Amino acid sequence: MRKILFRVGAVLILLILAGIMMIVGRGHTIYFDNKTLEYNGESYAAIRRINVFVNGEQVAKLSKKERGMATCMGQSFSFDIEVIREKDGEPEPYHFDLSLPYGMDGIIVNLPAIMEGLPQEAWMSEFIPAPPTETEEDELPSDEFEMGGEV
Amino acid sequence: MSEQIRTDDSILVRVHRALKDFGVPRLIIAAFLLLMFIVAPFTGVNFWSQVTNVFNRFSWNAVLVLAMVPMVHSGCGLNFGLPVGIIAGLLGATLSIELGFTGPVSFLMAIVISTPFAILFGAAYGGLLNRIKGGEMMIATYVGFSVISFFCMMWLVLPYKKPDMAWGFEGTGLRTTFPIDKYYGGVLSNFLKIEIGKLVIPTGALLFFALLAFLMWAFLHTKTGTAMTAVGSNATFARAAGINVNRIRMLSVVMSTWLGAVGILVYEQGFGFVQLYNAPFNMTLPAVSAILIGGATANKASITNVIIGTILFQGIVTMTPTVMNGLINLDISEVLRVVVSNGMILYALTRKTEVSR
Amino acid sequence: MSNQTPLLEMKSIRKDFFGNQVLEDINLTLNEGEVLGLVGENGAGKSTLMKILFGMNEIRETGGYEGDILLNGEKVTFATPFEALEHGIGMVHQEFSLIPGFTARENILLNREPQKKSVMAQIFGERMNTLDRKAMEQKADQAIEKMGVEIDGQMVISDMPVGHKQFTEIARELSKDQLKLLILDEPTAVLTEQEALALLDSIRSMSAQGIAVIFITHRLQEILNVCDTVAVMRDGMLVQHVAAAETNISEITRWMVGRSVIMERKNTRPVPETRTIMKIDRLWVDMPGETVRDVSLEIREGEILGIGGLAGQGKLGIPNGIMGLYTAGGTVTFDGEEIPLNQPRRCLDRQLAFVSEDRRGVGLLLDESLEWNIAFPAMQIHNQFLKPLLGGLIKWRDEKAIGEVTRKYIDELQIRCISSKQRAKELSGGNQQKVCLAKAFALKPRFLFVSEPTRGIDVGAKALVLEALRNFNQESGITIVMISSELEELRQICDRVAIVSGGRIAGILPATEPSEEFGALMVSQVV
Amino acid sequence: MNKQSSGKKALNFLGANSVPIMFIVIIAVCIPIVGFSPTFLLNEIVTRLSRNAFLILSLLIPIMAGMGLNFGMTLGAMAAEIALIFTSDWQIWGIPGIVLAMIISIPISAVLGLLCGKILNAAKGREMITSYIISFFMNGVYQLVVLYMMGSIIPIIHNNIKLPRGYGVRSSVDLTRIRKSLDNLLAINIGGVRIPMATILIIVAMCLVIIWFRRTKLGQDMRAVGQDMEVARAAGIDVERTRLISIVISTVLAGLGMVIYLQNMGDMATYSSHSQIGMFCIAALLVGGASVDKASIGNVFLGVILFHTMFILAPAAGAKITGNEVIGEYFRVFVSYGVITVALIMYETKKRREKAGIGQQLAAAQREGGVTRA
Repeated sequence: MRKILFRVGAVLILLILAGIMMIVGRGHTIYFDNKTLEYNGESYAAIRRINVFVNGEQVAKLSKKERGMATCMGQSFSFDIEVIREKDGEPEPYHFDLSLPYGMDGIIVNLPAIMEGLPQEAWMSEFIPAPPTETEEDELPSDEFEMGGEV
Repeated sequence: MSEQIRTDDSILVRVHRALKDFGVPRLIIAAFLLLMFIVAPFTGVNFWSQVTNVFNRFSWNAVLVLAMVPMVHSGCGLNFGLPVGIIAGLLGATLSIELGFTGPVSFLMAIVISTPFAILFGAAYGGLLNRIKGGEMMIATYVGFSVISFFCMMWLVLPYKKPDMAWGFEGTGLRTTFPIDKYYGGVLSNFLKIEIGKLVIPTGALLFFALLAFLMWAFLHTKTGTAMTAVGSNATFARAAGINVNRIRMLSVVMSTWLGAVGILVYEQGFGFVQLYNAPFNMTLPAVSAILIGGATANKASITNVIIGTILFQGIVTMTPTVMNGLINLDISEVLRVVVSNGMILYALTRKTEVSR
Repeated sequence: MSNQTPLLEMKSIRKDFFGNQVLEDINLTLNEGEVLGLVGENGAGKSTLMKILFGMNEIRETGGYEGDILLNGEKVTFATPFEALEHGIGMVHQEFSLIPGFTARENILLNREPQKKSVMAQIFGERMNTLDRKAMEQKADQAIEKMGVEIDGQMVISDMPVGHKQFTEIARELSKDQLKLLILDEPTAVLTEQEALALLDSIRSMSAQGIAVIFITHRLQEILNVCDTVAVMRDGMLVQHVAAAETNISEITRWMVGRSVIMERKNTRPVPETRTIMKIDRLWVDMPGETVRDVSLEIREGEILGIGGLAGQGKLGIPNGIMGLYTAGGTVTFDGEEIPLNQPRRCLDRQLAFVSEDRRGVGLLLDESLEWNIAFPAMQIHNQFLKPLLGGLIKWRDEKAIGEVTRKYIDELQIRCISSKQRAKELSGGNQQKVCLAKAFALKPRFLFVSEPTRGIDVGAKALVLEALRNFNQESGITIVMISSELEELRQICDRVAIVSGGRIAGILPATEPSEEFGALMVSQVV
Repeated sequence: MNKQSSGKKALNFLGANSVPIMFIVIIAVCIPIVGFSPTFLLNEIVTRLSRNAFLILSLLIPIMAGMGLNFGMTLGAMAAEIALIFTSDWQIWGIPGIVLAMIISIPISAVLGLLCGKILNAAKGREMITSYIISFFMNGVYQLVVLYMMGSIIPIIHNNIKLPRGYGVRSSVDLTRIRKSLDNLLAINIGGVRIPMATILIIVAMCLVIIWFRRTKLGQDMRAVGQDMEVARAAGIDVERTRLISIVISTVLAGLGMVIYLQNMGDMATYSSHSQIGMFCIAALLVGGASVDKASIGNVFLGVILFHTMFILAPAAGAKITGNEVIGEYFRVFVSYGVITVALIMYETKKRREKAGIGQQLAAAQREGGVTRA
């Protein structure tokens, strides 16, 4: 009886561990857009220059119509940006904390929109990679006993 | 007492025993192949061209399978060391080409040249197997691998010059694959070839196999052949009857090796190419499983086993891709081949061998 | 001795293997601390009796036994040896069951090791407990102590002298706290004199500690030295059970071999006084379990010489050695010429033939037809049953001739089979034996070794086989050497009988001598 | 006969140690020819040590249980690969990805191990050849699953893993997201040599576990079964079960080891990564001086170092000597096979010699006048 308990426990621990791993290990790619966005009739113009920092490191210098990128593990993501509206103007710092949807691999964040504090669905959209266009791989595996092989 | 049971067997019992002797997996495979042939026409695959394929594949591989027989008979187990013979054959092939023979002569010369190598290698290999009775199969496997990988180096180093075989630029080192239509490609298959519509029968190759098979059959009916079977059936008995067990085993290994050498040559003439380097790796297991499918056990094998086995195995290998494609355009033949061949070997290995050796 | 309920009572035990009775109505009682000596020829039923007591599987597989076994008054039946162990019965078998790479201690406590609890055990089960080496040491050494013979607990079995292995086994039984009764099956067989003496002492000390011992041996002196009572078995019956003090060796031997009904000897011809055809000189043979140490023997032309002796004494080693099946040394001269040893072929060329005791292993090609079995040696040795083709270049098997000769012998020896093509393994033991004989006869030998020709075959076949041998000898004047464990059988058909004991010839007597004489020789120098 | 066998004995003794010695010689010859910088060489060795050691450790337990070299470890490797396909499809990155992959691999390898063990119990005495064939057989099944079921029956989300045809997995799966994330964890740098502490620690831990395991009841039973099944059975040990467990453990460990191996590679050849791994691990172990029936942790490390040093040097040396890179490639493969062959032969001859009897003693006894007791 006691043993069964222990065994179940052990299995549970493994499962829980697995669960945790799936959450903390979930990788996302975040794309920062500095692009003009139309949202219920209003237009949020792209900005002359935006510098994006993820935990202290600069990951992108974005002029108008540019896209930067960062990766993160887990569902919470925070980043800072410096906004420079006109040539050598004062940079305005912003800080954002986002919680990322588990299901999305690639997430596009529209910076002008998020700066205006619009609702999430406005500035967040999923990044759909272009369908791969490479040709069918012809090499069929087999029981062939090829030698060499790196170890 | 047992003979009582024996004598008043009902037909049913006999049938049942027959089935048991035949073996379940073999039955399944045979049934599967049959199914293939039945289904084939409906999948738009031409029946006769399929039959032709089977014939061809049979004619290429049968001799390699035949190479299993002597060692099985002498109780050396399944010849996982087939590559030793194959290498001898490849040496024969390459040398006869290098020496400038062409056409049928080159095939003949290939056999002639490979013979001394086969005897040499076979003797060494047999001598080894005699020192490790009981552990033959595993060691044979790795002896085979070692020989192959050693010759991988040799193919590079040996001073072959013939441009048909050697790499153009450096001059030394043979190509991994090269065509031999200038030499002995199809010398057997095209000899007396019969063509009826889509059905093509490589008579020459079949005859050649028949010849070797007959010689093997005849050998097994001679004094020495009898001794060989006895050694395989019960080595102690043979020893008590004054047989030099080691010599007989040695002989059987040499024979197997030589047949392996000839076998690869026959394969090449059908296939039309010589494959060097790692190619021999993939020749062994199909041959082993073929003879097992044919109904041989680890220490009993007959010519019939060879023929049935080769037909069944090659049948599966050739039919499945086309038929499968025709049906669900999904080609799992590769996988199927791997599973069937190795599964068959596993089955043989896990079965209790009733003979006490 | 004491009148409290005896430790062990065996009441009218009966056992038959497929019809032939091997134990008949055995009654035996054993008290706490009593040492019982159990003696009897091979096949007298000693070991069967012990197997029943110890709950060995083969007893159940062969249809169990009749009668009751009572331990401390209550009836017990053991399904497995393990149950017997639980009830405090331990047994030391003749063949060791020890792990070669383990130390004596590890072996003594094999699968009964004291353990330390470990966490992993909670998840993966008891077997993840670690061994408590210290406790093992103590427990094992206690057992060795108890035995009273010094052996090194740390020594690895494979480095041990054979005697110490024996003692390790005994210590293992003693290490079982519940042990009340210990069965020792020929423990002294492998011991040197001193070791044997030490063992006897330890037996005494065991009995002093209240452990009853059943002591099986052929060394009668030991019995007299150590046992309280002696039980003598013969032909599955308990013929005597007396206090050791009240008897002596010669009496015991008589009980052992003496037949209630003395069979009349059919062989009444005088011992032939012909020339010596084979001279064996200082032969040694390395045959596991049947070691021949130093045998010298002269065999006369045309006689039937019997070689008898207890199992394991080396009688089987003699033919196997001479015929080259086991490594042998010494000199053997046949018909004036020396035969090189370890080369079966050379013997066969000299027209010696051998019917092995190991029918299935050596005697037959189980998977081949009778034709093959009978014709094969003749074909290989004398090129019989062969058709020369291409001017003798090819020696072709002559199926027809083979078939003929096979059918001839099938008739002569009345081999029961459906056809000459039937597979050997499908025949019954008796018929297989006949096939072996036919094989030998087909060689047209001048000299024939026959080893245990009647082992494990039914009565009818027995008579037939012996008859065939005698005829073969008389009609074609072949010299026959017949090795058998059954003394009476030897006395029936042989002219002289040599008794092997301890790997040496203990003596040669005309078959007419009374059984007691042979019995005395059998136990004379057993090892 | 006597002389011959004693001669064999001497030969065997040499043979037993010859393998490591031979390698040391090869290496000693190659190093000056190739002229790699010691730092480079050390780096390579450390990398490969951390990459392979765990895999090779998984071989020890079946050897302990007398089941010889477990060619079936390939099954564990396959399990690990399947696990990694999932984790990379679910986009689980870094250490978590590795841990998850390990956890997923465990049940898969356990089941495969169970199967393998059952078959091996049916083929006692032929374990090696059988496990070797099993690895081929399972390779077929693996292909069936990965190449045909994944994406069709088993859901696979991402197209960069699926084949363009819509089902089946590409011939190479990209693991850059977990690449070296274990090795880089607490990695330290000593004189230009990078040491992946985390990995090393795991390996050390594994060694400790094995040492501990040897001292458990189960370990003891395995040794007993390994040396004499019948005696063990007579003593009441469940032989079949014990053997089964040893294979399951080995397979599971192989699975974990394969995850470590692949996270270091950072890229997985879906259909070939596993096919050779067994062979190379076994070769390495044997190079370390292990034999079919006896292997220690020491053998593992010595083996990895010697074998892989040879592996690093061979191609370059080959190129330097013959001006042909490929030669070295073939050479090292030849050596791997050669080593295994030699080891197997030595094992068998040893078994036979042990069977050969006590004739000499008897002969001796004769000379001394025949008075003796064996």
